[in-house]
Amino acid sequence: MINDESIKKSLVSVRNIKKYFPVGGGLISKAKSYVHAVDDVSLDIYTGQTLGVVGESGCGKTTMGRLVLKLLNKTAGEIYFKGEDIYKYNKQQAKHFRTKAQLIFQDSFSSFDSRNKIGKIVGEPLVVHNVAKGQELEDRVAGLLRTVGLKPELMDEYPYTLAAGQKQCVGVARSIALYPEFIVADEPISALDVSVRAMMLNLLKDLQKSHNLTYMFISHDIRVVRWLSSHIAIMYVGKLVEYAETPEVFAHRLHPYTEALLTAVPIEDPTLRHIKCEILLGEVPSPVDPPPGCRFAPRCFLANERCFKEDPQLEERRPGHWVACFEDFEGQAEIS
Amino acid sequence: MVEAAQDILKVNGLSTSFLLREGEIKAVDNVSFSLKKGEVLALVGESGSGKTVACLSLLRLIRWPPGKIKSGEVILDGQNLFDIPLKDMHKIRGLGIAMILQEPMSSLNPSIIIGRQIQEAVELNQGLSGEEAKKKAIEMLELVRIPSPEKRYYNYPHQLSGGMKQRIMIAMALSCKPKVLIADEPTKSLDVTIQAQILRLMQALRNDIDTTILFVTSDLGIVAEMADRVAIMYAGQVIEICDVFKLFTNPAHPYTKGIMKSIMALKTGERLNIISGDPPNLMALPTGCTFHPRCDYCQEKCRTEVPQYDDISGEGTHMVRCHFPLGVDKTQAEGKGK
Amino acid sequence: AGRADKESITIALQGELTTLDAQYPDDGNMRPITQNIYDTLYVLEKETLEPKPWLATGMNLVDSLTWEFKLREGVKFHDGSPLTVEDVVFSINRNISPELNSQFLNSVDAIDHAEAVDANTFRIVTKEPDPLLLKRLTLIPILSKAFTEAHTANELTLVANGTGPYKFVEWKSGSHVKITANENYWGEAPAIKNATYRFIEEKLTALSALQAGEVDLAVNILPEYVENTPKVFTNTSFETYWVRFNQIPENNSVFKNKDLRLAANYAIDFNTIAEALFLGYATPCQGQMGRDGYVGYNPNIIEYPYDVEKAKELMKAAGYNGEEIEFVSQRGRWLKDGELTEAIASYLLEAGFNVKTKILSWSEWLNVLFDKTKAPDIILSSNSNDFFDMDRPFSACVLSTSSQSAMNNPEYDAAILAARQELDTAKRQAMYEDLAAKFHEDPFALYTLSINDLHGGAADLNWTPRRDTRLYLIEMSFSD
Amino acid sequence: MAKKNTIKNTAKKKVTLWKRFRNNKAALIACIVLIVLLTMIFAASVFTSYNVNTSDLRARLSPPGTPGRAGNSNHILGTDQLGRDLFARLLYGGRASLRVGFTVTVIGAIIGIVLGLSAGYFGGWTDMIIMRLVDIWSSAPTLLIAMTVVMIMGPGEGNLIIALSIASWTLFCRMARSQALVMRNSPMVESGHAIGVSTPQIMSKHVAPNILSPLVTTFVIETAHFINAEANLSFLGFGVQPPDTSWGLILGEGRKYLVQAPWIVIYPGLVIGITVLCLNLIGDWIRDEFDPLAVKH
Amino acid sequence: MGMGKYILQRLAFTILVVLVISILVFVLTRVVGNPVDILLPLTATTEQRELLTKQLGLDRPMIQQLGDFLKSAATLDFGDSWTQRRPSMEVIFDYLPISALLILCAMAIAVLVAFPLGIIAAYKRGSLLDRFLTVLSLVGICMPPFWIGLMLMFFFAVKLGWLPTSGIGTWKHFILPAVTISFRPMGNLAQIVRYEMTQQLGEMYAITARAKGVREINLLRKHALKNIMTSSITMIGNDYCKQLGGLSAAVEVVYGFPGFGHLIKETIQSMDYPLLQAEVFFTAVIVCLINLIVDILYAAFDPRIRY
Ligand SMILES: Nc1ncnc2c1ncn2[C@@H]1O[C@H](COP(=O)(O)OP(=O)(O)OP(=O)(O)O)[C@@H](O)[C@H]1O
Ligand SMILES: Nc1ncnc2c1ncn2[C@@H]1O[C@H](COP(=O)(O)OP(=O)(O)OP(=O)(O)O)[C@@H](O)[C@H]1O
Ligand SMILES: [Mg+2]
Ligand SMILES: [Mg+2]
Repeated sequence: MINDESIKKSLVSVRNIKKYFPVGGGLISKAKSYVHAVDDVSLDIYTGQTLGVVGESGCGKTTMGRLVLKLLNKTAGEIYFKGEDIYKYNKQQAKHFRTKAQLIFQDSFSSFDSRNKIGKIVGEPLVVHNVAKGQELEDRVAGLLRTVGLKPELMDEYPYTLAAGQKQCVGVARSIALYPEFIVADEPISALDVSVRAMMLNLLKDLQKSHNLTYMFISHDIRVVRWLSSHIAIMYVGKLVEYAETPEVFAHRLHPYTEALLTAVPIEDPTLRHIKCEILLGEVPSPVDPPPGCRFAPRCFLANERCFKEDPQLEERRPGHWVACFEDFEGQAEIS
Repeated sequence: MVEAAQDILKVNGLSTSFLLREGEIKAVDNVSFSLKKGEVLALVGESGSGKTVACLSLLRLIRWPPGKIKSGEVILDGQNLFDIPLKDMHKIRGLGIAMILQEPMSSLNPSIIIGRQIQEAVELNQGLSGEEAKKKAIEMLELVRIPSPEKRYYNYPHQLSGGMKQRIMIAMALSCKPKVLIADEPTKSLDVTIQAQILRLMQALRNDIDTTILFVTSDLGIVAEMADRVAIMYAGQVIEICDVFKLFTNPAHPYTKGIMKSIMALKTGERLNIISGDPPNLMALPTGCTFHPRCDYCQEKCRTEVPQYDDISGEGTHMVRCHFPLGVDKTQAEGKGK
Repeated sequence: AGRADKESITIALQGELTTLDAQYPDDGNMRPITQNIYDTLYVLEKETLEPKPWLATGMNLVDSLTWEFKLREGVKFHDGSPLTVEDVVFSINRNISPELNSQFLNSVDAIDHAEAVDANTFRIVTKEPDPLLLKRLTLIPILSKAFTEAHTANELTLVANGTGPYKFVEWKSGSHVKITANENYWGEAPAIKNATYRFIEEKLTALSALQAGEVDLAVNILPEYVENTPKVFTNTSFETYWVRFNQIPENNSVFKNKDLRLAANYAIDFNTIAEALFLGYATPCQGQMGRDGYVGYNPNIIEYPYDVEKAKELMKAAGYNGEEIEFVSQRGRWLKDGELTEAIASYLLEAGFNVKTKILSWSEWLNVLFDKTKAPDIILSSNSNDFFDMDRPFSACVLSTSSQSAMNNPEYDAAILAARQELDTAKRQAMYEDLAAKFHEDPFALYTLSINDLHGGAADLNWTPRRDTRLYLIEMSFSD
Repeated sequence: MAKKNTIKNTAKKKVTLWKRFRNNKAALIACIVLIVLLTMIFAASVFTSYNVNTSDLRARLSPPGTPGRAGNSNHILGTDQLGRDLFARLLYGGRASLRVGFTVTVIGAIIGIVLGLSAGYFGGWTDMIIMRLVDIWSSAPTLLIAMTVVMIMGPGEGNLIIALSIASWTLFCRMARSQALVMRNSPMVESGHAIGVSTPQIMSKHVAPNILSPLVTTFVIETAHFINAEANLSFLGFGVQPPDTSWGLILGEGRKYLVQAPWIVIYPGLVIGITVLCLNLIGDWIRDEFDPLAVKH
Repeated sequence: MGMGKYILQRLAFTILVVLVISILVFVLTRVVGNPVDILLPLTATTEQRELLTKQLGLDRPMIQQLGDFLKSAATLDFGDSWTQRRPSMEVIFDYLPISALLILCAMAIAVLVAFPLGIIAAYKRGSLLDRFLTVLSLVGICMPPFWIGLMLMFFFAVKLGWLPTSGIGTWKHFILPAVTISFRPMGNLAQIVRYEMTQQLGEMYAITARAKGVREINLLRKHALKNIMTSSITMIGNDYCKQLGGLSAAVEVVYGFPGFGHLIKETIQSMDYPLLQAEVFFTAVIVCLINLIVDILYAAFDPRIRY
């Protein structure tokens, strides 16, 4: 389904997007090598759905999120929002896009200007886009705070007076202030404690329903992604390796990496502790100038010669289930 | 009650505070638990609940100012560590209790080759020196499955990946040949696949070497994988200690129960169970039971009276700090309390 | 008791010399050393300040421009070569040559040239009749021709070969110069055999060194140090402070008015300044630039009394209306120059002169002094009269062609030039006395004060400082 | 060691600035001393009846406590080499010293911050050129150049300020740049971009105010530094000239009389030391209090 | 990047720095100053002045002067000093080494005192001793060095007579100036050592080391010391450069020490441009070299840094 047609149907479409960061090299000498942070990724996100992006640290999840929001310059490829390429927007459109697509940070607190009060932080998008001022602004901010489950009185507090979970809620309030349609949530719960995490996840889900939001939910915690997302995209060192609806992924793991990733997650059941299958050896390779071939090949238990030479392309192996692997693999292990 | 003789480590009424100019933080408050030889006790709790401070207190590594161990006793193999003069504590550290820290990235000295760092532990605790110690250090590297250990011996920490560094940490702790090994969230900053490797390694080592481990974590999945028994910490206090199976089936403290519920819901996709309210402020703890403002079962007594540490199993295997533990007859519990 | 080594002396100078080529610089830190290494044809008699023959043995005026001298025989340079007439002629001609551009060229360029007559006779020809020639010869060090020609200009800064009582030993940059007695000296053998000159710029440091016994003689100490000094050596000297009035016709200065010039002289209590600021180690001027012992001193002039009322009267009469008066000075060059400036300014202010003091750096100050278009109303300067002859101050301060003067009076110019060429001593004296009286009536400056030489030394040092300030080691000794 | 955010943050609410200040006794004392000193310096005529420039040659080098002439108060700190009241001179001289220290730092801060922010913000060639300039400048013997400048242009307060400003901007430039770089990549700026705040607005509203606190610290400490520098140059004769006066000048002029009149040297030295010390303590305090993560420069 | 290449790069930069600064000073002095008056006595005549102007070549167009200067400077020939009338290089070599040595002594004193003090303070941080040491190091930073010099000279040389007041000659002559100069770097260093040590002792690796039984003293010695070296070395290098670049002048003047700072002061006062130019050149070169050495030392102490 990842084709030209789906661009029109989907809310966000990513096509062959690439982002290379230059490393080394000074200002005079040319950069010597590049971090292939995101390397030729294509996928679609449909209105009202949630795409969970999963992968190990440094695989390019954050970069993906930033690209989709046009917070970074791309190296190549296109990203469509409602069928239009966001990198071809004019100034006006770009500004409008900012009201439609938003970002939730991992650590919202650090994204606040800590000298400002919460009211100002939450209201800033409204002010910037001239949506409201004066009393109306205050009312809207109060409403937003209530929406995310905070007391409106907090408006006059400074963010550092809040607990971690509340700060994150303020971040969410700021993000939804302009009634966006699309939100990229970059590990919004990984800095939170178990007891607060649940509240946050519920909030995200509720907001999705009430505001008809579309999420790109970035996380390395597959358990959470499974709970929240309708689709899952699994990334490995800048590449998209598997992409399908959530139940489909859990039922048919077509990429050996997905299998390894899912089986590596500890099972929250002491009775099952000894029936774990083989774990993945080795370490995540560096994304700096990766060698040709499948990037997972060095750790893959199925790897053959071809895998080290050719780069497997994403293909639809099952209906709506895309995978980038030469082997005809399907996961066997039992995933609780 | 299990006889004390079996307990290799026994902690009684340990309290540690940080005296800041803003006020006192009771990071660890009247914590008691014990470890039997060869078992793995998981210390579980949210961030800031005092796990690390409790572990550091065992080794008397709390730095004054601002930290201070206020009371309690730590009995290792019959010897109360708090009776030993502080300047002699270095003899206990390593050989008696060794520790693996949470952050592999910063827990190794960046300017010393890793081999030397392990060797130092060997020299200090195994009485070896020179070539012998070096050989032993390389052996330890091999033990934690570091490829080509002779070469890696000369690497600086920054030349290793996070997973490798954590293995080095483990090797270092193990080369102390400790009676008790404390692992403070050894996989917190690692990726799942690497975490799995480390956990697998620790399981294997445990089977081989048979050490006693105090395993600190905030991930109940890891608890399920690793622990024999679990101690749950909340706001500086241990609120529940029990067998790992019991924890996942029949938790008695409302907090534990709440967390368990939301974890289960994650799997099934239901709406998550919420523990309302905010994590406690250690500087201004609620009166009575510290959990009462967030507790669904809170009663008048909870607000005023500090709950005792009760044995609800009757065999000393399930201890709870709650006036009204779940799944236990109230009156029975009441009776126990008195 | 007494010191163990009576033959060695350490002298603290105020700074480091720049070169040992004594003919080039006008350097107060070099002279004390080179005066002991080089001889001159004439020296000043200690008491009378009259020139007396030294390397020259006799003089004979051939005509009003040509002087013939006999050279002392048997004199040897430190390198063993004998002193010849060639050396003398070479030395004189070198010192006056434009190529060398000696810093004291203006003191010797009255000489046209020198020439040899026979093996021990030579002649010096002056450009005009020159009554001061013999005094000029006290400035010219006699060098060895062969030695000087054998070295490059750069090398000459670091070597010395004279006929004097002491030989150069070493010069440690920034630290000291050592000289030792010349065994082959033609004159009397000195009591002190070795001398070390240390360069100590800080006055306090020099005093400390003296107190600590590290040095035996510290030159030019502060009057305040006298009580902390084991032994004080003092004598009058030839440095005179003067504050120049701007009388340049093109300039717009209030001091073109004679009454105001007089008023200013009345307004300042130089006796108090000499007493309080210099603790008595200074001599107020007697209403003239000259002083006792100078050729041309006028003993009949009495000093301006300190009389503020009179000053105010004069100012009123002159119609002074509080116009701003710019007082330029510098500090750090001469003894207490900055303090003296402030003291003078504060007296003038008290009398009602609206003085604005401006202290400049040495280079700016020079610029202002020499550039007549920039001349301030008053400027503090110093005149050193090392010939003890009134020609020096008058031609420097009054003569309109002088770079330092700030007046243009053809009558005075003519009188000064006439006196300069008068070979008859009595006539000259009369001419200068006359000029001094005129300048008392019509002052060209605030005649301020002369400072005395003041040195501190070890208690057992025997020495009488000379009025010509020369530090001849040969005159020093240690007592038991 | 461990995260203490939650605790510290909630606690912060209750602890006011004043209370925190009170907790750092050294800084509090420093502040009080400095305020007293500044009051005395800027209201000098209230504290002393003497004129700075009225000399009394008969009362030269009088020791502290000597009765003043004709109805004037005692010379509590004695008199100087021209018989002027040392206490009065210290008060009036302080004005020049503080003026130099402050002005030089202000000039340096303005130049440095503008250049530094431009470098950090524009990056690329701008950054390279500015930073090379800073590098070159840091390798330059700035003190030597400053002395040369004073000598050529003539000593005096104005020229001294110009000369010292030559040396004062690089530190600010470096700091402003690094702060701007940190800020440029911070989530705060990204968050601003994400909601559509324009870049200039982000710079002025969010970045600039947030980099202020480390710069304020530097400012205070640099002021202290340049008060010392003024003393150093005035001591060597390259600084303020009479009839103006400054602490450095008093020391430079009076140092000859250390043995006869130690007070001329001791008191100005102490006053400089105390002022600089106070400023340093306050600077340290500002750093600790407002910017706990800042690394010492 | 290889070490060799790095050094080459730094040397190229050094040349750039020296070039820029030399030209700057050249232009500055020629445009504004007039040295001729200074070089001649007050009584010198106008002709004498003109003659000297010509002899010094100051009458030629600026560009030509600059060109000549650059040409000869390329061969390290800055011309004869106008006041000392010998090659400027020679003069520099008379004064520079001794100052370099003096400041080295001062730095050695500073290091020897500051390291133990800073470490003790860090070890016992918060204690009375710590506070005392902190104040002490602050005093070292705050008091004007020449003032300290005057005081020390007054007490130790004049009152007690233990040490010579001024000059050079024996090692004793170095003691007072070196101690005086050492105050400021000592204060700086003690502060940074204390600060960094405190940081290091709170680092995770320090806890690890303690947990394996390393004694506190060994932790300081074997583990932490190496890690604070980079910042300490930066500080030492910096202070050394500053002192040599003229900061020590006041102290050298007080002690009548014939050093480079003293020379700088005199040179500037006498507007001896060739010598000044040579001084600027050498200071800039030394600063660059010291920075290079500091950079190279970094690599020795911090394995993460490679060139
Ligand atoms: N501004 C940048 N400059 C250079 N490299 C970058 C930059 N941003 C990211 N990278 C590199 O790109 C790669 C992908 O980074 P990214 O932050 O997208 O990973 P991630 O999947 O979000 O990781 P994490 O789970 O740690 O957040 C990493 O190797 C990172 O080092
Ligand atoms: N050095 C310290 N100074 C002040 N407070 C401290 C210090 N160390 C710990 N604390 C406080 O003690 C409390 C317990 O901290 P501790 O590190 O033991 O938590 P933890 O359970 O290990 O959390 P985490 O899961 O984040 O490691 C925290 O709230 C913290 O604020
Ligand atoms: Mg990320
Ligand atoms: Mg912890």
